Amino acid sequence: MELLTLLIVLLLSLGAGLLVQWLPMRHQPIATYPQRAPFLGGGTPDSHAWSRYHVRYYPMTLLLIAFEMEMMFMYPWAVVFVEKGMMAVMEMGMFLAILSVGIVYAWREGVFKWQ
Amino acid sequence: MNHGIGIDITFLSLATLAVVTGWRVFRTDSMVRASFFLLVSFIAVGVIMILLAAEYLGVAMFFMMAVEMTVMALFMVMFMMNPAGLNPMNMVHQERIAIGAGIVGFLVLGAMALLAAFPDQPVSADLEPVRSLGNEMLGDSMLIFESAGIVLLTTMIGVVVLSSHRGRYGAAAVGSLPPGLEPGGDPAGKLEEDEEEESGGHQHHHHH
Amino acid sequence: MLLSELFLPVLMVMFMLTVGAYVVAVLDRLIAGAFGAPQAGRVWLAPMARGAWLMTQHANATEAPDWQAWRLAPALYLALAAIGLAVVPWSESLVATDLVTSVVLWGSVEALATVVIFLHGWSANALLALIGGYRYVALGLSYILISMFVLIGVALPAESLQFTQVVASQEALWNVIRQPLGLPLFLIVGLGMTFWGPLNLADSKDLAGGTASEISGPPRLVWDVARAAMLVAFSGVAASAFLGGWMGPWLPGPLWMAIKMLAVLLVLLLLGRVLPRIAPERCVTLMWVVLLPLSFIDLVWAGIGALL
Amino acid sequence: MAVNWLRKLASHKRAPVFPVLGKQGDKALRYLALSPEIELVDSPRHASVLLIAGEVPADRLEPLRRVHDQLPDPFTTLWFRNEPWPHLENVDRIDDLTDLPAALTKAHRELMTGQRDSGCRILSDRPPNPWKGEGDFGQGGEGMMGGVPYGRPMAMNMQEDISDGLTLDSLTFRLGPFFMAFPPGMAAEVTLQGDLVQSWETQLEPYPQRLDAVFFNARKHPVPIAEIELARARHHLQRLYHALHLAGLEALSLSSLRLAHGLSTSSTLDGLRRRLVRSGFFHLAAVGGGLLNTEQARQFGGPAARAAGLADDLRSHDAGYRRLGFSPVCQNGGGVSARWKQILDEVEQSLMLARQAERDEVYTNDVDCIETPRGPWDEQPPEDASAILDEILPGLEWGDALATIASLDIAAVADRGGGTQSPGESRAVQGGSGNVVK
Amino acid sequence: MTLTTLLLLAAALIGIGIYGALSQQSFVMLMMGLELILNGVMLAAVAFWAFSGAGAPEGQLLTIIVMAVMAIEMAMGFALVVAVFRGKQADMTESLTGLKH
Repeated sequence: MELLTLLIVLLLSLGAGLLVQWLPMRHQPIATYPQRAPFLGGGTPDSHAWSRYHVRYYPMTLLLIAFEMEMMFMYPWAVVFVEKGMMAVMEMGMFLAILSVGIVYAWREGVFKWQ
Repeated sequence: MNHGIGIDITFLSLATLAVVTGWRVFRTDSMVRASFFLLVSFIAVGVIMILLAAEYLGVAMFFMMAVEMTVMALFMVMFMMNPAGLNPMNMVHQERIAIGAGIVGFLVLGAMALLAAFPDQPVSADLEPVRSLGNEMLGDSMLIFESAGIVLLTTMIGVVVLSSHRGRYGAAAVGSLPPGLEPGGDPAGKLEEDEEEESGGHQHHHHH
Repeated sequence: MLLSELFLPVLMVMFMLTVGAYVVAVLDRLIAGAFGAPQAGRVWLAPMARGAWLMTQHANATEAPDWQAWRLAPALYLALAAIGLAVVPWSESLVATDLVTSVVLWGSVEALATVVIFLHGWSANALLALIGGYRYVALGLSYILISMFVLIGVALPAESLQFTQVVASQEALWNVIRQPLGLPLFLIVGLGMTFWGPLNLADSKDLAGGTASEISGPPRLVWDVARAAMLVAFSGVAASAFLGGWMGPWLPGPLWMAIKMLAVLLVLLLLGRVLPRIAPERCVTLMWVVLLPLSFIDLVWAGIGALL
Repeated sequence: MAVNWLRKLASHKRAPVFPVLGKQGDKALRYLALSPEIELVDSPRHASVLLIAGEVPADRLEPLRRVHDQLPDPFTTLWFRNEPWPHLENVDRIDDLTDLPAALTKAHRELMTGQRDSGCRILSDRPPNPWKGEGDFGQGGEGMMGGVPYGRPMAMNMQEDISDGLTLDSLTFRLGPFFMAFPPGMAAEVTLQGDLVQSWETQLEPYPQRLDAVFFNARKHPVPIAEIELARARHHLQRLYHALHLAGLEALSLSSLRLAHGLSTSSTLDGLRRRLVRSGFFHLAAVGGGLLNTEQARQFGGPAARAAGLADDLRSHDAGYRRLGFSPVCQNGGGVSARWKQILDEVEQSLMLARQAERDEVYTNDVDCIETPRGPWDEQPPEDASAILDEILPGLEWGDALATIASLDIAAVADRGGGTQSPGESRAVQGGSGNVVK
Repeated sequence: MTLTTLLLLAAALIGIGIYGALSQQSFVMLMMGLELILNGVMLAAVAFWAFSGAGAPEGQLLTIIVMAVMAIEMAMGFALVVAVFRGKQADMTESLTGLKH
């Protein structure tokens, strides 16, 4: 039942967002080419902006995917934590320690700096 | 599982959504669209999982795949030739074999799905998926949980070693030249500099 | 049954979306005025006038945008804000969707917000928007972990991932006191999620408006309303996770919830006015090397607290 | 009926103005920043009124046409101390600064209520390169990366990356004279790989700035030190306004601008400085890059050199200053944060000197070499230093590069006499005591 | 929404994934194919957990482990692509002929 409410909320807000954008634009002519040129303070670009963009933080993103898995394991742990008591603390402590070793190593290798 | 008609309709629509977006992933020109089509396909599968009373897995699928598809989009744009599909592109080889293998795979698994008889033990309605998963993880299969942690650590270290150019001792490749052909001779590195240029999969034509 | 089960929650969420966005706009003008920005005209009319002007303005187009994605991104961001609002519990019974794993759903709303903001910057095919989109992804991927550690810390005493249970677990003591590090870290996540103030790497001034530098008219109106709505959704989640949700003496539940959300909104808008924009490299290092260990400490603190 | 109700409501909005700065246009910009009924926006797409402030020289008319056409409909233009283009009808020219905000609001209101119809596009509606119906698929592209799909070539110029061995596409573009993060009038050809600056080549130097009249009088005859020091402090505070506005500290930038307008010997800086340090500007904002080595610092001169540790200041040779016990203050960083610390120290020092000089009526002594806020002026005024940018900016991230430019006072000093006060702007703007506003 | 329809959907996803993995030339698209295959596998695992596994906890754990495999495969894949691209400016599978005799 909740899923149905979520779905309707999603569709309604998405529809409202698209309608608000589409309704006024129905009878507006498309902009002229000089108006559509990208704004660079009056300057002109050499090429399309779409290019093989050199993302400078790419090692950080790879590190994040590996670390993200930790989240997957921690949510169920949080639910049964009080039942399991001290054993859960020990287990998750070990899990966190292992993964924070990875983060310290990555920090020392300068992963979080712009490559 | 309450097998109302509403559930079946949502399931069918989500199934078609998943398959169509999965197919569009390989048919679209723009790389960013491809990765976000795959994200939509994952979200559709996630919602199906929620319908199957595995709430936690479904919602976990959302955030896990959102992060992964963002990273996938970044890397696809970094390495693919024509990232935004302005020129229609089909970087495809051995098309026939691939289609054949795909169909064969589907037929075999489909046949197995139709013909094989699987035990019919539906999950009990009052099961709390998250709690049972938590108990399982901290209880019987704690070993799997900890070894997964170790594997994740090795992945993190492997990723950092492979991808980052500068270690803590500065740029790895700075000043390192392969040894000369004869002792003390000029390094061989210089010779293969231009030869290496054309071996890269596609011709660079520096036009201005 | 169908009416009250389905129609009322949806109506409540939509109402909260619009009223919340308006309240954020008015509050922001008031705080700007208090901080010395020159003010003219009536503050309560300014958001309406701005909306009317944006509706009459023509929508801009760039040379070769990814049309569908460019128009879809603001609407998707609005939809994410709506889902975030649907998860916020207003009282034991009055909650739009009470999923068993609503905390995880809020986590996925944060992750999908990064996807949508990158898509908005990418699909305009203009340089300043592209740089804004990519700079934001560096921040967007860094604050997700902090937010999840903090939310798990909140879920520990509640023994469940449901916001209603989380609020119920704060019967004796609110989490803002029981887990002191939680709320400050979560406010930073809030700033990051709506790229507000110091963490405004997506639409900043040195990129002439970043991802919003190429949009005008109705798309820009939807983008600003969605951003304000996401701020409201975030303050709702922060109020229910840390400030005891609908609990409070004398006043009815939803009124308490509204007061706490206003308090969180005020803090966020003040932070937005006081702090400078952080350089992206410094921001990534700060989040991974300083804030993540702090969220570890907060988690261990919450764990021990839950066991006592 | 509904349409004009919406437009009537829209006309109540604060006029969204995109300022395009010509010569001496930044005075108008600073004046509008403090006027309540105007909203200065940072992109022409967010504006309905294009303000051309100050005279735009001929080599910048083409970019001006481009920006003029980039405003979405309905839009209009307003010319401040500048001759409007002949073919634009019902466009008014304003000369007096004080009624500029009213004119802008009137323009926006008329635009919204339909009394004034929207401006027309000047440039012809042609794509940068014709592409319709050409190429392999009719969208102008050939093969994978060739051709001009949809009018522009694909980015395919892979230059060697300077910091990371991965060579990917770099984007080359010209950042125009009307980019609001630049000093007025500066244009540069920039090549970016990712958001790291690969190469920077300044094409149009910023307009030469006309300093306060007191500096030109000081070249002719001894001038009261109080007045010259106040003018120096005002110049620094106005630059601080621009940098803080760029860094996102809106409240602090406006308070530094108000301090600059109502500057008198009794005003103090420590309130503003405490708030700036407490906001974490020197740790969090983009204050890392932009290091000047000693040779570049000597070539730059003025506060930037003193921030890099060269303690040379022409005021220390002046008898008047020596009587006040003046000694140059300097940092040793050379980076962006060191320069801003230096600027704040110099403003405090100038205010202290002004107080002392006003009390004991001290005048400057020698006339031929004076220290302007831009740099030393002995035989000829400090000239433009945008060549240094081409050396220090490559390798910086986009935010750091713009913060470096905002921290350096690049424009040359115009040596024509600044004495001729253009009419109508001599008195102070807001209640400040009666000293002269440039 | 019976077990067979779910398995048919999973089979379709795996089929498309196989097609994608085999047909695409560039590394990154090849990994997209692998991701889609793992997507189908996860769906099948949850379907079995829900219909014929009586909600056994191991079923959910298997799905999370498959997700972990997907994450690790993707991270290592992109790290390899970065290392290869840094060396040889190549992102086509054909151009890597280093191991061929």
